[in-house]
Amino acid sequence: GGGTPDAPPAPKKLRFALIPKSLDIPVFDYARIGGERAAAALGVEVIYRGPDRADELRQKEVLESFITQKVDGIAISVSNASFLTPTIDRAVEAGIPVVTWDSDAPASKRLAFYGVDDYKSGIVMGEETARMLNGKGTVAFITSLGANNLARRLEGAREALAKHPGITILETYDIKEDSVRTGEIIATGTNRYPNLGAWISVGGWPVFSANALAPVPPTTKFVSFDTVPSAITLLRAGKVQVLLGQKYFGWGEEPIKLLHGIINGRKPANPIIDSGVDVVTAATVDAYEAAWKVMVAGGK
Amino acid sequence: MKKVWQVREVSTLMILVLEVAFFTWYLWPSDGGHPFLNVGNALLILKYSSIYGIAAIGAAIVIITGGIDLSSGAVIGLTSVVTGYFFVQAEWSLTASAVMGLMVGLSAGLASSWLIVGMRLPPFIATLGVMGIWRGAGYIITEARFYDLSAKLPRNWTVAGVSIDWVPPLVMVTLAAIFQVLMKRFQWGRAIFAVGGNETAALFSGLRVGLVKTTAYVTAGLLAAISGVVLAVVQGQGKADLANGYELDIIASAVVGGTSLTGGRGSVAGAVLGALIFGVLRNALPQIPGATFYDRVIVGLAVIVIVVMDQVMVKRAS
Amino acid sequence: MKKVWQVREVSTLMILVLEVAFFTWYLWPSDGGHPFLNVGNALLILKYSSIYGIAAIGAAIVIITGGIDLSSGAVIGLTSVVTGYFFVQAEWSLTASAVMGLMVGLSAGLASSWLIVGMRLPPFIATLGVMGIWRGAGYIITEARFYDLSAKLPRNWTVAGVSIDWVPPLVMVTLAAIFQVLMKRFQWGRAIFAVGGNETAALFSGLRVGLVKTTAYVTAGLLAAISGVVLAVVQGQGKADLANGYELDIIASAVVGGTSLTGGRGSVAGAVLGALIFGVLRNALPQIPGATFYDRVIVGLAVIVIVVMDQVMVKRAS
Amino acid sequence: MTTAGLEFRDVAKAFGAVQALRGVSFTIAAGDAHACVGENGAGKSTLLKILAGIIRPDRGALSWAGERVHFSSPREALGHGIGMVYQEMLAFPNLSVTANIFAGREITGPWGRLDERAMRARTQELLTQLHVPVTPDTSMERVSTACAQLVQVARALAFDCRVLVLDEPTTSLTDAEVDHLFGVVGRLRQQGVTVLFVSHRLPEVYRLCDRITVLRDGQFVGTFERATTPSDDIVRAMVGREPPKRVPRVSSPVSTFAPAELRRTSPSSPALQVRGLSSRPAFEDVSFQVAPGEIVGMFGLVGSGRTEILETLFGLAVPDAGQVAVDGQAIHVRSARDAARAGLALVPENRQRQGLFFNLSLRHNLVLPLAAKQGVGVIRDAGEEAVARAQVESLAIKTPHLRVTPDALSGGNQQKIVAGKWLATTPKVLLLDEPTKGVDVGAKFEIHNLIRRQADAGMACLMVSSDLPEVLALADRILVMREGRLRGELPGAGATEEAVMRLATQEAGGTA
Ligand SMILES: Nc1ncnc2c1ncn2[C@@H]1O[C@H](COP(=O)(O)OP(=O)(O)OP(=O)(O)O)[C@@H](O)[C@H]1O
Ligand SMILES: Nc1ncnc2c1ncn2[C@@H]1O[C@H](COP(=O)(O)OP(=O)(O)OP(=O)(O)O)[C@@H](O)[C@H]1O
Ligand SMILES: [Mg+2]
Ligand SMILES: [Mg+2]
Repeated sequence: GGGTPDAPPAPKKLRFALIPKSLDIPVFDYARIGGERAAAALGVEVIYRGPDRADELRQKEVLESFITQKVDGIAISVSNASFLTPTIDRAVEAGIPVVTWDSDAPASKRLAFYGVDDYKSGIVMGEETARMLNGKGTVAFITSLGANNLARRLEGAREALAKHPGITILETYDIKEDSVRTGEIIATGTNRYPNLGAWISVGGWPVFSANALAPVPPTTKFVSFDTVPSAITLLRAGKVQVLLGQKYFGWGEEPIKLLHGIINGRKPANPIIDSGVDVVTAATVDAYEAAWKVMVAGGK
Repeated sequence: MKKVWQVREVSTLMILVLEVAFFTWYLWPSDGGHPFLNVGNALLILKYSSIYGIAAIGAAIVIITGGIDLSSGAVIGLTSVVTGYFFVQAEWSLTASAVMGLMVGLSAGLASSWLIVGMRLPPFIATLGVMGIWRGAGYIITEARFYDLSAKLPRNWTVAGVSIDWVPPLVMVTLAAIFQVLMKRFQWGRAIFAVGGNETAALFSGLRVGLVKTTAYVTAGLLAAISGVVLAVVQGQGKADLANGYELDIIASAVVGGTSLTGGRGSVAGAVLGALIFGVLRNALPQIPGATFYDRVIVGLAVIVIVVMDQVMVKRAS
Repeated sequence: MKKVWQVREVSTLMILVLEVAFFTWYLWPSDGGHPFLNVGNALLILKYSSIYGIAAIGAAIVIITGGIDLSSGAVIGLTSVVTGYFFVQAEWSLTASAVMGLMVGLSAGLASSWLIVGMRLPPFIATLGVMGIWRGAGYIITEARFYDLSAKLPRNWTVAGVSIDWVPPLVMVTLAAIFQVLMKRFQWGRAIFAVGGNETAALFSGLRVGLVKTTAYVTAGLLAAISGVVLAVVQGQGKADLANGYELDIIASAVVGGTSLTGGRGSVAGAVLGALIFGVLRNALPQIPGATFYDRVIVGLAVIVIVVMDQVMVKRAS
Repeated sequence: MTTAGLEFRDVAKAFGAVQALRGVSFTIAAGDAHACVGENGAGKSTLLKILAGIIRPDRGALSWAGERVHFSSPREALGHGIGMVYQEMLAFPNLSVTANIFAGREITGPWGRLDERAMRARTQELLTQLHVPVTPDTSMERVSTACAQLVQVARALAFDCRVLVLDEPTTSLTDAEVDHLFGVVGRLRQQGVTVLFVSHRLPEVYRLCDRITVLRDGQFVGTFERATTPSDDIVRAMVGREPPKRVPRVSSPVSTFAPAELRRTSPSSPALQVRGLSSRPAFEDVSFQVAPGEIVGMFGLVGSGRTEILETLFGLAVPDAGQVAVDGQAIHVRSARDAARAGLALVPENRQRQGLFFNLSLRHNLVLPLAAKQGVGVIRDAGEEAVARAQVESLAIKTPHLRVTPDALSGGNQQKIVAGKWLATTPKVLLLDEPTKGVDVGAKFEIHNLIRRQADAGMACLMVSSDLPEVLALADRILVMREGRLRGELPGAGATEEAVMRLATQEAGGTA
């Protein structure tokens, strides 16, 4: 609690804000854990806050609230770059260092970005799909309209697929940020297109449970974002062929370290720190899982 | 005796039939099997509609008393979390976990009715508060992660020889039948209608108005929790943000099914039919190629058209 | 004459004051400036609350007539899109674009009232339908992209010497004052209260009930659209999913501010105070370390506690 | 004298299968005071609502001052100077008395700015004229039923109407209040206002009106001159047969006011015993008792606290002090349910608000208190149908069948439903608050007989009524209230109107 007006004056801890796009996306919680670990190691405080569901206006409100509180640094996963750029600039001008993670605001004065470009991950998804389909077949997308990072991934995937004239994009389904609807859409879509070549889901909704993917026949490939444990199980079961993972723990860990360095006069040499994306397939799944276990245990 | 077409539920049923007929015609295939009109798809519609439909029974009961329940979505979400917690984390049996899940609904109903009956809060505010607290509890328990029930549930699961997919619709139909009878043929149901029709007169007539309301909110809470258990099993997941915002869809199902928000009028069978009307829309619209950007508009228009048609039919009948 | 503390709005104001006092105490800094109690933060609260507050004025008016408006969030979103479209795409002046944005609210109000007054739909259903259509229109126009107004708007923009950030609160306070007077001192406001108090009696008294309701929904639509313009201009963006789900927060602001969902009672000043009560919560809660997943629970509890306190105060006063 | 006034020509209206009006034609001379009478359900209110632009007739025409008029909304009728007081007493509970009186026609400045001061002053003036004991700023929900009725009258008087239509405006009023009302109406008549008056109290009709039109079953029977027609002829025209003999004093030989005799017929304790009951400020220190088989009338002016006493006895309000015993056993009821289980029943004063469920059928309305009292689980159609049908028959409720909702009934028939649903519970103690409000002469007689029969079977009955002749005709004993206190007790047999009124108004200087 903060209600200790008469506590003895301690040496002031640095306070960093870690802002996800929303609190209800499971993978962001790994970022919180990563951030808290880094903070403990560095002896700083981290406040993890964001809108409770994806809402860029509420995210901006949280960001502005941290600026008026004068925290010592902000690490944010930007839900809408152009929307938040002026505010990020204002923070930096007010002397609060800002780094972005997961989703960047490239035109802003943020001091660094840690993550991988959504557009690039989209291209990876498209290319992997095309490879599996041998350049011909049909594809359906799953997305949620409104979120910019998802739109960027979708763009990348479409671009990659466009290079293969044998591939037709049949549908782009909008699940409206409702994971129950994902299962319904996949079942309906399978019913409609029994010979579908591949599904590409630019978010992780279908791989959080085995049930959503149950209706998909073995002839249809499935490419999805996110490498949480349930997704790995699905991959091993052959329901999913390709998973794209990001550095979930790193999302929290690296920006906090960056901020701590910046405060202590160490600017990163290159503001864009490419975390790289993990492409998990049947071939790489064992190695990935081993690495994941280490990360969960708190190792590197 | 009333003629068949004068029964309120029949007009809702006719709308559902018209809707199905429309999509059957519109989605008629140029080749091969019909993508909309087949058993598999019907089962799909029934399965997903039951998540809304079961809770809509409770919503209708509460609305008939003259109240409203905004907490149903949160109860569904938290029930999935609690069921998931006990099933996955504490490794209880599915039945025992589901019973713990039902406690979520029971507690929500008791809390809402205590606030409404005891503290005299308006139902909108009381259930809005309960919605926040129950939804928040899900986040606290899961820390925004989730329980994966699907890994522990049997694959190709059958219950008494039928696929598990048939269970939610059967539960919905059974509950609808039970509550339709309770509401129409039992003193409890009549008391619900009386309280919603004229609360002062109900008090003057010697009805226990507070108790009647309490039973209504507790019933609604339990029914939403049953939806939550169904969801946890269908979705194979216990996650705090599941069914976010469903309270509006659930209330809309009840209203489309003929329940009046001013209280005193409505039907639980109608509410289930209303949920099916929305379920058919959710199923059929994605089958129309290129409709992604249009489906919100179409659902909006459909709601209006359906209720207008309903009004016309009811007026004709009387 | 009524004593000051018997005025309904005063009790809501006292709750707001208590809330601010609480957070001032709770967040008291061990060193340096107060993170909560400072001009910059107050401005922040005001700026964000005004998006809800302006629309809540309209919500209160509609609720006082005995109706409800679920379309306000969708109107805010579509207004930002339309304003953005004309300002960015069609390169109109900001004023002209804003006027086009207001047309969104006007059309929503006219559509809702036509459905409610002309077609006799329940307000819940009519505005739910309008909500779907108007929200969907935003997606169709933008194809799920957005208009970036901020790039074309001046940086560090001042209007008559004050920062643009002061404009939304000023607009909110001005509108609240105007509508408070209209509702309390003018025939139009009296008619709104009369229709909500007893619609049959209003009809028998020769009031043009349909017209009164139409003005209420149109006013609510226009006020939501003003929220949308403020959002588009101050935040610099036009996007279809903005203000998604805000209709419940807006209605809750009105209800916390003393407006009764059964109609006939309420206050637009109270609705604005209600929006500020929620705004303070949204601002202060993130400042409490380690409470991340407790936010919703706290907001839920706060709603209940606030309304209970309000009830107690009002009872004391009378 | 008979300049062209208001003319109804062949007006007909059907509600579904019910033919409410079957081609009614008659004329009211301008400046006349005209009464319209008939049994419950004869079509009076329907006719008046057509005049007020609320109901559209199926056929027929209206003309006013020789000119054919057609009102498609209340607004248009008001615009033509037709002011109406509705039987249903429609008020705005959320607004002040002033706002109620001026709703829809406020006194305004530019842009519709309300001139509160002028409206308040005019309201005060009207309230004084009618002797209504409320202030202009009182919230309407705090105004008692009878005062609310007078506020409705004030609403109609607040404007310069050319036709004043009054649909049973006096049902909760005592003669004292009626006097004030008629005084005001008389002044309006002198200014040339045409008055159309509906009431089941024939003496009032004779006092106010020059001509009387009788409707029966939606048909025009005739228009009679007051001066030349004895009231028996009117009653005969209304019922279409020989009238019941001048409503006789119904009293059983066993129960008269004589304590010794009572003790003999019921050696046990009184059925209802009230001692020192107080609920300030409505009433204070009220003590009385009612023996089994006895009918006690409670009379008092509007606002004297009678309704509050009944509601307190029935568990709807908590008393400050006092004891209540039923059959010699002290009871502490905290709800209507407790009271019903202790053997009490209350026929409430306001049928619309406290008595009827407009979303339920007549059958459900009629059996609800009985079922609640008995703790019925499953609804048994046949049994309930029988109970409901018995009430409909014994009270002569005019309805096509038992599946209609109460809004399809005329005001008087609605009142009978409320009485019937409590009579069906066969209570030990029956509390009645204005039980025959708006009920026609014949049916009133039936209800009196019914009450008397139940009393003879051992029920104790406490009846509040503002209709003094009714109290005198039915009560074995009369309790008189004034300003929240019991001021006296008179034997029913020998009491005169003058004696009762003297107790009810003494010291108060004749005004409330
Ligand atoms: N809305 C309605 N729907 C159906 N029937 C109606 C409706 N209103 C009135 N009626 C019927 O029309 C007939 C005339 O009713 P009306 O109210 O005019 O009677 P009334 O003469 O005013 O009786 P009362 O003295 O009891 O007020 C009655 O039989 C009544 O049942
Ligand atoms: N809800 C209320 N709040 C405040 N005062 C009330 C309320 N109800 C009644 N009163 C007042 O209490 C007094 C007694 O009212 P009550 O209704 O019991 O009188 P009554 O003798 O039955 O007269 P009436 O003929 O008006 O019913 C009146 O002065 C009335 O104005
Ligand atoms: Mg009548
Ligand atoms: Mg009374």
